Amino acid sequence: METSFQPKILAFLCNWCAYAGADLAGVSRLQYPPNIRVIRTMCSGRVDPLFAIRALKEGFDGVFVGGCHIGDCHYQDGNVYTLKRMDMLARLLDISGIGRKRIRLVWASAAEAQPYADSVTDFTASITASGPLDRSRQTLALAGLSRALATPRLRWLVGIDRQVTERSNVYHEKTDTAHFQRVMQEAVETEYHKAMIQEIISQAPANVRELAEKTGLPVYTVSLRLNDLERNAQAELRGHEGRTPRFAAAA
Amino acid sequence: MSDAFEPTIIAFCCKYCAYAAADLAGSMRLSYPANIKISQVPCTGRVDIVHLLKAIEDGADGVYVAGCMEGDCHFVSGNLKALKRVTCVKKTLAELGMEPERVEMFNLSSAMGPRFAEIAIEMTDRIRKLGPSPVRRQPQPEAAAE
Amino acid sequence: MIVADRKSLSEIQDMVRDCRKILLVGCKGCVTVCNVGGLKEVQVLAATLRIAAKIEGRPLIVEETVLERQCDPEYVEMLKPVVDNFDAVVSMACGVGPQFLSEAYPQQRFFPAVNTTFFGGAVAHGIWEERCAGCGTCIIHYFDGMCPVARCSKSLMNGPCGGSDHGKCEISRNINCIWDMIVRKKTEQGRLNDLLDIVPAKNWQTARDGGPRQSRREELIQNG
Amino acid sequence: MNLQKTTEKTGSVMVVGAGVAGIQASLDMANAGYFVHLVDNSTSVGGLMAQLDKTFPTNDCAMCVISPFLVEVGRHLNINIISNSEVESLEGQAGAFHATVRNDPRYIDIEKCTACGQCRQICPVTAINEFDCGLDLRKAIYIKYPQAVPLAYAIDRSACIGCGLCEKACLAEAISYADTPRRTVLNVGAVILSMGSSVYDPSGLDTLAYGRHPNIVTSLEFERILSASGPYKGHLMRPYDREIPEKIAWLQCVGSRDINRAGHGYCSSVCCMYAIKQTMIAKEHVSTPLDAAVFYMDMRTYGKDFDKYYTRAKDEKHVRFIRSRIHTIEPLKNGDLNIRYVLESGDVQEETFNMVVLSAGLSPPPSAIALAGRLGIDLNAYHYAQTADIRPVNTSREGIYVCGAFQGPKDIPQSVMEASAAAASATETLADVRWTQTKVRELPAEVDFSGQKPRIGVFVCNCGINIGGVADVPAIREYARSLPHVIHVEDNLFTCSQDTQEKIKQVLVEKGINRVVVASCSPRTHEPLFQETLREAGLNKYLFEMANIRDQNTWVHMASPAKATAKAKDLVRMAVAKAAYIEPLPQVMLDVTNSVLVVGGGVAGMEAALGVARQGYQAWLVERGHQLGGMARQLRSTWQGEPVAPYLSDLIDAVHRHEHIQIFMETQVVHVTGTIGNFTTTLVTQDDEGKEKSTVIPHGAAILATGGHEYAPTEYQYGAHPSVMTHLEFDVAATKQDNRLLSAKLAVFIQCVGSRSAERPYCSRVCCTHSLKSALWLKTINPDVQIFILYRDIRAYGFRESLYQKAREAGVQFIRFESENPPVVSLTPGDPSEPNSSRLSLTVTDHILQRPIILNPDLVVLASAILPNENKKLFEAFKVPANADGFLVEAHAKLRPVDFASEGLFLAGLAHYPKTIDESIAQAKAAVSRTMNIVSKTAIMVGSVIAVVNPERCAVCLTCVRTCPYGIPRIDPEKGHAVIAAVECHGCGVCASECPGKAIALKHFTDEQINAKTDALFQAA
Amino acid sequence: MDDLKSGSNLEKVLKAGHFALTGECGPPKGANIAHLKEKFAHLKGVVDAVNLTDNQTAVVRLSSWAASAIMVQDGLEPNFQMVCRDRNRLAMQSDILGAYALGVRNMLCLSGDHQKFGNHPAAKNVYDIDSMQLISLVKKMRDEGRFMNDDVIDTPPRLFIGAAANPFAEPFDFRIYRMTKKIAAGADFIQTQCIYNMDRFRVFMKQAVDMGLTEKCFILAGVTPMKTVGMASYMAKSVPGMEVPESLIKRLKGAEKGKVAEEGIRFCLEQIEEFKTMKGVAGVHLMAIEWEHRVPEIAERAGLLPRPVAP
Repeated sequence: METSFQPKILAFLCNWCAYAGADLAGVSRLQYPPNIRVIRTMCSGRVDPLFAIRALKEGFDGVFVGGCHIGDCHYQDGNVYTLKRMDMLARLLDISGIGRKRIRLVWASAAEAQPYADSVTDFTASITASGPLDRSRQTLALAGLSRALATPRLRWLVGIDRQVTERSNVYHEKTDTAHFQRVMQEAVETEYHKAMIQEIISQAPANVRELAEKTGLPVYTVSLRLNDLERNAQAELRGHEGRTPRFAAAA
Repeated sequence: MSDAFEPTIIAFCCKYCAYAAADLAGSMRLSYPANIKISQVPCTGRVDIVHLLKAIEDGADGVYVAGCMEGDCHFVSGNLKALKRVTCVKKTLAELGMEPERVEMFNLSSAMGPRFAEIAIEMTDRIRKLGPSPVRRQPQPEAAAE
Repeated sequence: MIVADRKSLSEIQDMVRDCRKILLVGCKGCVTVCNVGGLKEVQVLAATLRIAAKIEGRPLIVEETVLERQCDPEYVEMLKPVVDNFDAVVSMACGVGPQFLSEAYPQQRFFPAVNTTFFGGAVAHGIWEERCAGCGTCIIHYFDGMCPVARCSKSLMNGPCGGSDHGKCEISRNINCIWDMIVRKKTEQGRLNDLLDIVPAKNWQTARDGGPRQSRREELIQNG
Repeated sequence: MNLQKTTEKTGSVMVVGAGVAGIQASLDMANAGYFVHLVDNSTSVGGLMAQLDKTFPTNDCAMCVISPFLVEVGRHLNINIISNSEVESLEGQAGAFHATVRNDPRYIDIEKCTACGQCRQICPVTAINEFDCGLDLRKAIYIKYPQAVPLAYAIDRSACIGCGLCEKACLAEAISYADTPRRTVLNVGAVILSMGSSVYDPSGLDTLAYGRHPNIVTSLEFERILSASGPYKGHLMRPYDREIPEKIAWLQCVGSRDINRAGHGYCSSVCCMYAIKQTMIAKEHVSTPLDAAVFYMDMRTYGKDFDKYYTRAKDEKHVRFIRSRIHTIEPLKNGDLNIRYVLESGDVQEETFNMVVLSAGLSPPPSAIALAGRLGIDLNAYHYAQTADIRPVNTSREGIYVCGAFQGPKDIPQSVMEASAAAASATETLADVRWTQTKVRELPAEVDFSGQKPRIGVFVCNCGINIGGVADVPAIREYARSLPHVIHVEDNLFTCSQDTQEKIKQVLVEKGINRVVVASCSPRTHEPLFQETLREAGLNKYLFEMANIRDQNTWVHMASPAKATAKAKDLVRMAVAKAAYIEPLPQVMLDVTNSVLVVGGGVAGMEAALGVARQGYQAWLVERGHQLGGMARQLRSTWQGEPVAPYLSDLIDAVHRHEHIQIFMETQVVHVTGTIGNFTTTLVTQDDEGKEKSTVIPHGAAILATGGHEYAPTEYQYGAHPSVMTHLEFDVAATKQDNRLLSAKLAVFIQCVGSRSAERPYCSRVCCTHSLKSALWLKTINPDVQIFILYRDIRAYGFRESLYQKAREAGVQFIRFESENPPVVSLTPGDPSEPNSSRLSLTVTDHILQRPIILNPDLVVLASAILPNENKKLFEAFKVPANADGFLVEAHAKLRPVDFASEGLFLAGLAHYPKTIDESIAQAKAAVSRTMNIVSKTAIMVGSVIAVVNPERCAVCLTCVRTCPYGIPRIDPEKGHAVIAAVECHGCGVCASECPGKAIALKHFTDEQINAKTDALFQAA
Repeated sequence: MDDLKSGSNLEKVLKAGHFALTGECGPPKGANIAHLKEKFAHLKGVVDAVNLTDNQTAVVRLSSWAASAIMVQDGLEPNFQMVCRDRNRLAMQSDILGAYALGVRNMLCLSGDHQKFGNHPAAKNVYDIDSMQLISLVKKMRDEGRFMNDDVIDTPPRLFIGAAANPFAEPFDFRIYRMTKKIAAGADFIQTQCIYNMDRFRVFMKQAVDMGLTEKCFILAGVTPMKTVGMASYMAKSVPGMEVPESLIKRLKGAEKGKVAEEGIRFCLEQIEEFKTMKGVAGVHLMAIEWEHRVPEIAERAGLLPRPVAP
């Protein structure tokens, strides 16, 4: 057992439900693998997706978030926001190739010790199966993810999702969820691509083909994303090599 | 940085081309040194030898006149007259033992925002190398001319 | 009109080297027209002198003024209130100016800022050419409106001399041989024989050679 | 002509479509006494032209040319811009329409929004940027382009998710989500439709792979790529991988002259010219060499200076012109594109290009077609407005007029001409209600501050964060308090916003401020706005000086805020120093003579005279010949087949009958003096006994329509054989049913006779159409005649292409020859006794067989050039320029096509450039509309930044007379000093600096003012 | 024509119908008369009279009348020259009397080069009267025995009056008229500018003959042998009123090294040969300044020696 891969998993448990559930599991002497390290937050809503990416960067192989069931949240709807955030995070992880399996969101009330233990056991198994996160290969992806998740655009969109789709937007109507999802998906994709490009050109100027190779994106996509960066003065043309222009982060 | 010499340069810009190019450099958010201060005239043909000498007399480290491209002057030939006057002032500066390069004439169209910035940078470097105007170098023992 | 050229800056500076306060006096007559002594040129010279003084760290006050003309006592009179407040006065008028000023204000020192050259006219804007030498006996009608006294380097009366070179004077390509022009015009007008009889020697008494001249209009002179 | 006396006419007009045509029509009418409602369904005015980078044939930057017009239409008191709105219905009849207009919500208050751009930066939602044709994205909250008018953002409701972020960011509190669609009813006397056109979407042509490969772009997309405000900031790169292209291909006639796939049989008139322009501008945009190739059928560069432009591209810029139509574009992996084409020699060529530009033609926008349907006006087969040649701007419904690209595909000068023509026609019936709907700004009397010490008010602007975010505005404000003569300082968030303007007015009055300094953005854009505020507070508008501390300070020194603050203080100190010296300048009012002189009695001259008369003003028509009609007397029919003779006789009759027209036959203009609004012209009439009678005419404006004549060929045996004739001779013969035409077995038309040659390097524009029309007519009356047309390029532009199609269907054969190898016509002498029995023989090299063929035509028609009539003395009398070919030179090819550079003088007809009769009629009406800007007023205001002579200092040395580029100063013999006529002076100030006696001062830029500014700068330094 | 005007050797030779030959000599830039006398020695017996230039090209030299007086003592006949640049009418008349008193019998009246060419450009020039008026002055003194102001002269100077003529200077057509004026003014003989453009000179002479000038005045054709190609191009370009045809320069260039001077002389001899037979040419004025030692050889080879001795 010892020689095989031992995953390191970070868990965020909300104080009122998941953390209490975990304690109950302890009191009830339920057994589950020791790979999990827990951080208590007052509400699962406190968990910023950037914490997860930072964890993966720092050496964890998986991130586990536990919160109250929808409707039980001590702070009314904190967990609803967590749901939206984890969904965005999952989409980003898929796009980046790391895969959403590196994270797990579980609702566990203060009484549900056994379901908590089972989900930890299951998650640990799944991470073990997935093997360690090869950080050397994923540095660009991870850097892209943390840049993308730091953009005001994504953080604002994920936050306003429920307001406009469930309650009412500024026009006192509900924004059609399909429309919102399209905006969300487009935002997630483009911000991630732009993040990766920014990551590369902030180190050294690069041309479109080099960016395409490093990011794995199609050439034309890189060209379009570069245009967005230029429009917002985050990238600028910096000289040519023969007929190939080079782009760098704006001064 | 405090002791590095920061020249003060006045630029007489014509309303239709150079001034418009300066505005364009602004809307393109280009950057050039703050040493350049622009004085607008309807046409560089309005800039008189006396105006240029007055600036030098007041202690300007550098003076330049920026007008339309030759042949495109809004008032037909004002920029050609300006060039003749700048040349005359250069001769006078030489007679005074001052560097004629402190005064210059440039031509650009209203669409040349980047060129305007280039000129500002070029003139600031040139004057910085020449150092402060000899007019200002000596302290004035008595009251300056009324 | 009387044409003049501005003296070089160094020459003017040497004149007023030792002065701390000088007055520049322009003239609105001929020197304004030939752009050497008008109010604008006064301002240019004033600024230049001040710059020079500042460069040398010398205190120098330069005041600027302009008279209607400097060849009439009444206008010259207008400087009376201020003329003595200066170490020197530089007149930018033609040669007549500084002399009239000196005669009016013997105790003040007057310096010419321009070199008076000739009587002439503007053949183009900015180019003036000599037309008259003031010989006192005008004879241009003999030569179809062209004066050999002023415009032939040797004032020949029976030109052209042997050195006339393709319509230009022997001494310079920029000077037209006036005799070449006279001959061509006479030929075109079919009056070549006007040139055949010898023009007798000129009486130079009315010219400067006859000594400094005076023109008197008796009907204007106020006696007493 | 006026309709039921009972219904009261309204003195206002609705213009639908605010492109360059709509704007020109609106300005013309608003300046001639009519209130204009300018409706446009987009968020700002400008239309297609605003998207262009450069314009042919002068390569001027489109935005530099159009932005002054946009600002003028945006600020005009009598033009009400109704943006983001659609006309739903129109009831009533000519003179009294009621239009119902639906105003779609913009969600932003135009008055409050200062377009500072904060909302755009944080809006999380992106959408396709239509302005950049989808090459990049914009946000849900957007402005089409930085110089848009009205200068305000708009929310694209279809993209917006309603998240409310923009409201939080907007410092001007301009967002109003509660906006809802509103309907308003406009009572107008006439309607002008100028909805323009949109660019054909080539995605339907699947073989061209448009839309499937990013490096295949339409011409408008390429225009955006070239534009400095475009997606790549003007750097020429191809969309796919941003590589700088080495080889670009332009494919002409995409969506034009294509009846089987695009369903557009017509030629879009402009694509050849803008393609050539794009090749030249593209070459300028790259430092590395660029090989440009244009694939075309006919190079249709028919307009003024167009052919020279084409030759320059070919010979100087080495652009390749290949006569072949591309069927397929084959995208390659690396983003390049493969093209196969057939050369004239027949062999197939294959070439790879880095980029392909599809010169997409024009087509009427769907919304325009729908609107036309709702208004019930007839459209032609291609959904453009149907118009007659002799009434080019009238639609089928009385009181509704059309101009610009919705009348037919055309270039900018032609659209602007038609716009003015529509303005003239629309207001013809409303002459008696002129100035009834227009507003006049009530201005308080100007307070006289003479004798008062300067009391300066300094207003520093934050401009949101544009200034405040970089420089320390409060410190600048406090510094200003310390400056001499300053009695009031304040700083504002947006000095130019409406409410701040009101606040400033009160402060000016309360504190008795008599000089105002505003430290904010550029005077070029905002000086008129602030000057108007001063005027409304009773201050003369010239008691004002601006310090440009944004565009020329904070925006360019963002990285060094401390220096930006210090420089702002310097600039304010300079402005205040000058402010102490500025004086109020009187606006010079000049009364106007309300009549127009028209020179030239051809169609253009008569239409102009009639137009002026119908507007209610006196027209003097001067014709040096002994009869009216000019060249049109010989013309048989217009290109659409409308007979010219009846139209001409009606026109001559109308001109004779109208009591407001006085005709002077056999009369010449000998002398012209005066300036805009007050000309005096001396006419000399030769009466029959040869005696000369001179009359002196006072008039406010003049239209030169001196016309042109046909070139008498020297080549092709013209004059040596009766059956060799020119176009006009053919027309005359046709009217007389001449036997030479009826019995002809083989007729040959030869194009470009005398045109596009070294002596006359221009295309005479009408001859191709004329030949096609004549050939088709000849076929009708002599069916079995065989017809050849020998051409260099068939330039049947616009809908005239249908004639070319019909001619081919009628069996006319076309042979193309190169200019170096023209056809040869020779005479083989027949039987000497028989008069003119000699036979014609013609040899020409067939462009397909590449071998000479010999024809024996019994009829040869020469498409000979059009030359301007000789009028050297007249043009000198009016001091108007003519170009090297002798045609009159207009003030600006694009935006002032009927004006001369000197104000008050206008031109029309063939004297400007060869044109068809409908274009001449349009240009004549346009000239009328332009004269109305002057003649319809009792007095006009004249500039006040002018040079003024101080008599005491004047040495009468003639320097000013010699140096003024416009020859304005002159010596007044009585007064004995130089005099500069206030109305004529252009205000450049050259004379002020050249004057040796310092006698001339340029108002508002005097020596004291300029030196004060300079001294202030170096005072503290 | 029988009574002699001045009785000078030159006058006699010409009046006797012989083909005259005059030379030219530039006085020294100093008072070294020995060197001057050497020059005279070369010319003795070789020429009928010797021109002595008066501050030629406005370069200060020993005065012409002094050199002439020395020449008279040496037994040679001088041809005293006076320019209008340096003297006013008083100085001119007194120098004429002086020269005559010292035995000078021939005189050449010239306008004189502008002082700008010489070594005193700052000098004030005189030009009180021009060459034409000088000729009339000398004629009046000789024939009327009166000064310019009509005062009577005690023993009036009897001089054989000469003048210069430049047939090659612009305006070309007027040149013949100018010579006519000089003859009318009283010129007894004319020495032309050195001739290289033979065609133009032939035309000029034909005009002179047709106008009967050659009856009233003796015309001597001026020749100057070219020493080097440099001299030829210098004369062509920078000597005003001098016209050197391209053909001559090409001919000089054609000569082998060292033989250029010989070619110059040969051209000069050809000219003289033609002048001998050219109608109206009364003799040759050989200007070989600084080449005086070659004059005898040229005169010899031109067949002009020995010089006729007038009775």
